Amino acid sequence: MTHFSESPIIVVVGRLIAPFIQLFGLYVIFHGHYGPGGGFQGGAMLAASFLLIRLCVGEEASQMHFKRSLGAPVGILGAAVFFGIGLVTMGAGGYFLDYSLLPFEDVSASKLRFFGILVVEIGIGIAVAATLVAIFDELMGGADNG
Amino acid sequence: MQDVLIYITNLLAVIIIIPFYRVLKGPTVFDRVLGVGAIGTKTLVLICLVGFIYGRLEMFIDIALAYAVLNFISVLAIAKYFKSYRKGA
Amino acid sequence: MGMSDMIAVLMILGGAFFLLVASIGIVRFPDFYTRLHAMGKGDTLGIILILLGLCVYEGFTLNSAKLLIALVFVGLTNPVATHALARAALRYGLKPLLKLDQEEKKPSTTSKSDALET
Amino acid sequence: MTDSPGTTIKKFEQREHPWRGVAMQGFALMCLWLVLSGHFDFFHITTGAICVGIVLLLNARISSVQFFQGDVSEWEHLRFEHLLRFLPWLAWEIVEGSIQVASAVLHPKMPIEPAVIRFRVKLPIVGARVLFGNVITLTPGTVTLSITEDEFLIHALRRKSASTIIDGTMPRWIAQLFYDEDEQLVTSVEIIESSKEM
Repeated sequence: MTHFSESPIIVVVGRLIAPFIQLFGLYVIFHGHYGPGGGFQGGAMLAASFLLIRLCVGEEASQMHFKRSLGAPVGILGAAVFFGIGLVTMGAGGYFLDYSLLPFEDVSASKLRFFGILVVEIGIGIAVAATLVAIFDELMGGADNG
Repeated sequence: MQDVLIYITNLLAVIIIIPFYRVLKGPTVFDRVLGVGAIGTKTLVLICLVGFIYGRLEMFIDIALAYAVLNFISVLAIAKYFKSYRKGA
Repeated sequence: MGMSDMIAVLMILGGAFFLLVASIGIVRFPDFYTRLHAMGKGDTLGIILILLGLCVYEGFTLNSAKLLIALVFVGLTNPVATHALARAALRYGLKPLLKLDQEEKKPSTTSKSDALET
Repeated sequence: MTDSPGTTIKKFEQREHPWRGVAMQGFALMCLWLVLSGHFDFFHITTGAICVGIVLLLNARISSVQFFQGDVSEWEHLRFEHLLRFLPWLAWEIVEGSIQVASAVLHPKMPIEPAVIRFRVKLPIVGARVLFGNVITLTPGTVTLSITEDEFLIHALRRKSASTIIDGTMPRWIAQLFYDEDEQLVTSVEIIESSKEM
């Protein structure tokens, strides 16, 4: 038990609903085909849940949730997924992000397109979430101590 | 039924304007934030009603949920900012 | 128009009424802490009633389950947001206008809340 | 901390099923996914299960940390059969509270006599205090201003509107959600009616 000055209402409810917001963000990423949404919006919702935890329990305790130092590397990883798939399709002789040219032999073009878009959306989502959290951390600059 | 919903949506669009008085007039920053929060929660309902009228509720309800989440977090963030502002000053 | 439609319209109208009252309250109440009452109660009940009315109109479908999720979310977070604002204002040093202050007919604007005016 | 809540906390120190909270959270998350998704084929359910796993892993550490004594394990003590009786009462209280605010707003003279009330309440569970704070905000005429330990500071539109809190009926409703309680729950009530006394 750590000594803590924040109101229990905010801490308890914030930690209670943060997982649900994360799941909602993942849902938006995975269902970009059917409705509004996709990588960017889902990533923003994911970032919102991380920021909620940071606001509720303070900078120090939220390191257990999403580390400050993870922001930039995970953002780069997400961008790398996006560009990796794009460059692979270019290497196979097509345009950037021409999903039907992904190098899997026995999969139909429409399936390739579906999963290609999905993986790219996930990459964008991770990149957006991590970058937004990194921007928030950079803006707070360690000035906030809970 | 559709007509009734359209009338209520128009009514809500008028209701949303009223808290703007608080946002513009103040007198304190917290009054302004309160007004913004009140407008946000009403917007959530308005989005749902518009989705109903267009018959695409499953799409608009996602937008409304995202809006509710962002509204809640923004109010918390502003409250947090003014709490720590005094500590620093 | 069936029975359930009538109930739905009545609930939506009731919700709109409470939203209207909350809006007027936010404008009319004399100080910040009393305005919180309008936000914490009137708004919450108004939204809950309108979403429930839409649920009744929609019937037993997946969409009404989604509406229920939105309802639970708003019902849970609106009081928390109200409390967060109240706590922030209290910590900032914003003094509430209480009964005896009203009787003295003095404005309770302290130097702190003057500094807040922008 | 005069009437130390330590004695009552002992009731909940043993956690027979530490996994129960995680299982409940996972179940709730899976339900949310199924409702949101609306596609019940193999692919979407599998992705849902994977996403729920990711979310549970991400939140495993933060939700096992205790920021207040016993705030992690206590939701397992919620008694659902009491919740069914509690919710209609809460719904009625919300409606009553809104009608009171509406009558105060629409009355031309606006009959309010705001007061700040400070009191201690004996609810040893943090979850109960959180619920109590939210219920205070939703019920007639009162808004929670701050909670420190077991001391509540509330703002009331009228002195009368806080009467159900002071005489202990409302805290008893909350306490009964978690355990049977027959003692006097609210102590050292202090009513402040002038902002100079704050």
